[in-house]
Amino acid sequence: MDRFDWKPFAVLSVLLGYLFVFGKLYTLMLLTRAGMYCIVTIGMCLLVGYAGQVSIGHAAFYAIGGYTSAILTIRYGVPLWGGLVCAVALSCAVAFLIGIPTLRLRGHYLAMATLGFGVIVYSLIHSSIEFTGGSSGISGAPPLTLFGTNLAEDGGIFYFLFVWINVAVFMLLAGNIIRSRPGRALMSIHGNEEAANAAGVNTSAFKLKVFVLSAGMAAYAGFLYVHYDGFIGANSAELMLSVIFVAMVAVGGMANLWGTLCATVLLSLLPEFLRRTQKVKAADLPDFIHNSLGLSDTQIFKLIQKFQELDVLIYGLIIIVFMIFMPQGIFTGTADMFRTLARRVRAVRGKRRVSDAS
Amino acid sequence: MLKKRIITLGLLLALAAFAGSMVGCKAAKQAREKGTEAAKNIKEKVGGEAKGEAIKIGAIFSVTGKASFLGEPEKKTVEMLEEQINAAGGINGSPIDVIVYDDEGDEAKTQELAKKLIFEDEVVAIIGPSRSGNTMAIKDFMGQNKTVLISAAAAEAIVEPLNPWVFKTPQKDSYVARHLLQQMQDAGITKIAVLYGNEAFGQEGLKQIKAYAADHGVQIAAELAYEPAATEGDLETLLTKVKADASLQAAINWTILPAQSIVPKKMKELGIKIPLYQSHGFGNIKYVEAAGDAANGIIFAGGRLLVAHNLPDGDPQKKVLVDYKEAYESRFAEEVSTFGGHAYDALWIVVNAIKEAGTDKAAIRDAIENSTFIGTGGVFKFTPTDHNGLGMDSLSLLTVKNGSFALLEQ
Amino acid sequence: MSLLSQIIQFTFSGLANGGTYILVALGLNIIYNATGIINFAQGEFAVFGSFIMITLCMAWGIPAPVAFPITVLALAGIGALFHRTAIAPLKKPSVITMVIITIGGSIFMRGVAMLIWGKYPQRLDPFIDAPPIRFMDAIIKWDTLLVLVIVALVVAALYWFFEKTVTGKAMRACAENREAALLMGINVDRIVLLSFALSAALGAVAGVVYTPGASMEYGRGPYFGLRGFEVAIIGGLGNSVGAVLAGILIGLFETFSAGFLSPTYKEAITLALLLLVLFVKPSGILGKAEVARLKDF
Amino acid sequence: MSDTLLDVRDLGKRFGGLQAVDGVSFQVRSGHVKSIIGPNGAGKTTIFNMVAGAFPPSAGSIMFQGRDIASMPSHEITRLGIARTFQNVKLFRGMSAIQNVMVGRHCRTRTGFLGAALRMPHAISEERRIRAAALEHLEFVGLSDIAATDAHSLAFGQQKTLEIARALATEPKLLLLDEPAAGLNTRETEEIAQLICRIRDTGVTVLLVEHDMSLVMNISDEVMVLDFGSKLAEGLPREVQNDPEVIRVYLGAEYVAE
Repeated sequence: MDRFDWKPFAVLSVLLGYLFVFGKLYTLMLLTRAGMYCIVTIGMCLLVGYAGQVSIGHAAFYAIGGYTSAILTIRYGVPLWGGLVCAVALSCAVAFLIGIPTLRLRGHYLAMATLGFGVIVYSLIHSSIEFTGGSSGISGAPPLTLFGTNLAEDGGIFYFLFVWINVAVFMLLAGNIIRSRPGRALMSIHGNEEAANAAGVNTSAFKLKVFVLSAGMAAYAGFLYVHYDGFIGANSAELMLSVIFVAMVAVGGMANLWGTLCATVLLSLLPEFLRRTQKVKAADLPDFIHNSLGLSDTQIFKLIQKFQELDVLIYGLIIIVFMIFMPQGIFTGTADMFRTLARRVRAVRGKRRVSDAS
Repeated sequence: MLKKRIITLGLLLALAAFAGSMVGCKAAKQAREKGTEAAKNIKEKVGGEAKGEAIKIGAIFSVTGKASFLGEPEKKTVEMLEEQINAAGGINGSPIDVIVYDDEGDEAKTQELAKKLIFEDEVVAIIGPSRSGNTMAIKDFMGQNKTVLISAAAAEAIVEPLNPWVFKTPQKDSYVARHLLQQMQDAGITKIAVLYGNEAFGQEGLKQIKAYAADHGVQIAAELAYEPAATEGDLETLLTKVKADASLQAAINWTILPAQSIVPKKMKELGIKIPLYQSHGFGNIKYVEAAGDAANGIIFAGGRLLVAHNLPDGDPQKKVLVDYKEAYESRFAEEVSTFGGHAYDALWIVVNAIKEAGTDKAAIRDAIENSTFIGTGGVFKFTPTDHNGLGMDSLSLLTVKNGSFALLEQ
Repeated sequence: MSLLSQIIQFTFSGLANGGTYILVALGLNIIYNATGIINFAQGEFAVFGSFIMITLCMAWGIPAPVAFPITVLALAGIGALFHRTAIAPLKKPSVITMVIITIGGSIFMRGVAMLIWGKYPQRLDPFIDAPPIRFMDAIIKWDTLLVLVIVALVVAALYWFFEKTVTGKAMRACAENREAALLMGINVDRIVLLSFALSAALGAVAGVVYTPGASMEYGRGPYFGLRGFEVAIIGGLGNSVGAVLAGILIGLFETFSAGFLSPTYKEAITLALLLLVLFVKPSGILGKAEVARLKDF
Repeated sequence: MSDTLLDVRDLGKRFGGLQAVDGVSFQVRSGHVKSIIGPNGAGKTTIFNMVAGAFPPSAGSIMFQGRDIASMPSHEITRLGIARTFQNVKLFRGMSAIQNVMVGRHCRTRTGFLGAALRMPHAISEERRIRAAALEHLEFVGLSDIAATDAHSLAFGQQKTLEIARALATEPKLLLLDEPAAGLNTRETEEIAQLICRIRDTGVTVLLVEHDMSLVMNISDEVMVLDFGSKLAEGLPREVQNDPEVIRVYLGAEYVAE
């Protein structure tokens, strides 16, 4: 059970290899973004899923990472690796300072405090126009180069590869962590903090450590983001993004790294699926719709528009449905579903056999 | 021991997959290139010339989300124009295909969509985005990938500093600021308060007012920002501060937010009698409706589209404006706004350039840089150093009379 | 305008805002007491209440005194529906599950509001269309006074409900000790349903008192929710008296900080106040430390 | 005096208006099994919590091997060698039996995030040692066959035993057992009694809170009786059993009168 499981990694590499060769460019770009989110959610999975400490403010660390590196590299000509080090270091330092008082809180209090922290960071970024560019954001961040190649070139297929190799490495490291002493300590905090303390786990130290770790990972993802797009805006610190990060971990089944990975990819692609309907134009609709409904172009335009706006609603709905029907997460949930299905099929077959025999 | 071997195997596999995909990538890239070449060959063989092949033009607007009031009329306008142009035979016989995407006002989304348009849809040029922030997010990117962008957003920063590939159609913020300040100077106003929405548009506006205020002998006594999510109560608080300073002679409110309707209402409520100036963001009749009586007498600078029918017959823009206004209003049963006009201009500028120079991206850019065009925003005269192409005269001072827009009589 | 009249002006707009926050916070408290859940969709109840009121008054021309109770009842129904569809199906939810699910509910309701009422802000005419009271240089709208009266009445009615009626007492018993209430023969499930309905109805009142003479847009929910949380937590989660005091405090603090400091950092300043309270006294200004310890999971 | 492991002096604890523990002093000698008995609410668990560091005492001192541990955090106390179980079992949700016990090894091991993430050689060998030790402890309490089972799906008696195994995994010098027999049937209680004796035989001192009198009287070397937060009696089991005050508290005043 505690053994290293290489199978998902094999599946992942085959999948990535396939996509890299045959995937459409736009798909790769979406997956690149999803990969950056994965790096955030892997850290969040350790914090929220394993250690059981909710944070509804992690977009703040993502933004801090991105902004730090952007400001340093653009305005002060700091080399990229310097931007990276400062981004992660600043984010970790902020997490450390804010974590000391915050992590003493539990349950809803912790959720509210992290939420408050996130909104404060957003509002500071948004209002400090001189420093962060306000809502115009900062543009012109140099693209990430590795061994002399600009990874963001050609729409960034190499960036895709780079980000996902990062994801794989983080999955490996996070998997190693949860299968050993510190991982068990985190799980014990989630299981029962008092008992964990009594069993000799310094729970406050471990909560702080994993909080700082996840903040650092979020900052790293923010760094990857800003040197991919060359731009960062205040949206990257928005409350909604923090919420989505937590939702990704929850839909993934909380203490489940691979589940989190799947949920992150699915939830970040979801708006894209919902947007498929948007290319429909009023004029493209067959005539009989115009005739039979007796609607004018404007009315039909409005109707289409309404359906296009459904995506917000559907997003909310999907989160609710997942939490109600698959609280154990997308991975275990689907597996359970197939198992029940198989059992039913077997039962039906068994009955048939019995009735055949009689 | 077994564990170790499995790990090693896994790592090797991953390495192999990585190496394989690197090789595969090159192969795929070559295949892609070959594919497009092959397609070109086929096209040439079949059609002789690429006649009948649709010319793809990209568009990114904030159709949903916070800035949907910008993106919605823009999208409608572009779709209407596409039909009109194709019905009239397209460009030199080729139909145009305008691919409109919605960025929801989110900069990251704009980035993705711009990439999608350039690399996957292979458009020859892009119009939009609706918002300044979103435009700034792809400004550098467009230059790197050498594709023309004609923004429908106002901020001066889009064309200053100049990016050879980025243009914009809305009048410069500084023109609006100078028009308003000139009017104040004429009216003998010397001390004002500036209210602005704390977002890209408002922040840019404040910058321009500050830059030109001294030239017109106007002193800014107070800079009052409010958040995009500001409530009525917040604005009441701000205006109480305006009211508290009796020496103020006027107030400017610079935003594209609903606050444009709330501020006049609250001023009326609080009994603040000084004149209110607003930005070109006020060019949507819905804001006038929302403000009710309080909107009357507001002075703002805007394009002539809003007063198309009232223009003198000799005005060069009159025909364009009236035609667009009537086509839009009869088709969509709602009043036209200047924002749709910006998209109108952007699309026509691209189409005209393609007509002249063909579908080569660099040729399109050069064609635009040497073009003139009579649009809804004014008479555009682009040059290699002026990527907005509009002068001060592209704007008029407007006001609200009995709930509708009118030219301000001097 | 003298400093004094500015202070008066700020005080009244602060109190009017505070009144709305109090109602949202009380709604949060009721659900929290009955279930231990913080309902992140509480702000959306206010938005729905406001929009329904606007539709009834502005589009259908129903007079406000009639439309008001209809709105409140409609929202009670929506609250009950929310509980039945999103909350009740869960067997043993963890805090995180509940947080996510109510956030999902809030996103969903926002989508519905946008679909029904569109993206543009909608307006509601003032309830009392009379010239405002002038006091020194300050302008006090009649609606502001009406709002304060309504908030006071609602708070009083709630007090009566929880202290004097059997159902109210049963709800309180539930809040104190679920198992014991169950043993006493109280139908806990019905009480929880009722608390959702009541809380949504309070949300409706909050939305309605916020809107007259102002406007409402579909994205306002999180704002109400956030202010509601601040007030509820600063007052001590589950503590109604605390919520009333904290509501007044936050309302005034917000307006005065916007008026005399900078409105730009208003959000950051009020939230910093929340964090300060959480770090120093998580049980809130009136909460007891032990209560907080018992209630968190 | 040299073999006094735990020396508690004038211990007091106040919760708001309630004086839960009031000036209690006692010693626990190395290698002994000492029991604390008393009616519900007498303050037994409160004393436990203070010794284990769950919360600090309001007054008094707790000396463990000559060190004052009165306001130390509980994980440090555990490292010094005091382990505990809980009245209502507190196992870690979502972890198997052996993982629960492995958490007990936490304070005796060192691997951090970095070492674990990179699978450093020392981390791997330490992990192996943790597992081996945990298995040994499971074997000791007789649960080795359910090592991989999810802790929360175990039978109640097994859960209680598992909690003892987890406590033992911290290598305590002093083991605090909070009502280990509560909720168990006679056979299970007998097994627990044997287990406690075996634990004592390995040299671990045991401090026990228990309601089951036969268990207490059979295995204790010394018994202390609490009532309303103060010490009522202390001594050998037989002495305490015959103490009229204790009989009054336990059986009611009329028995004494007889």
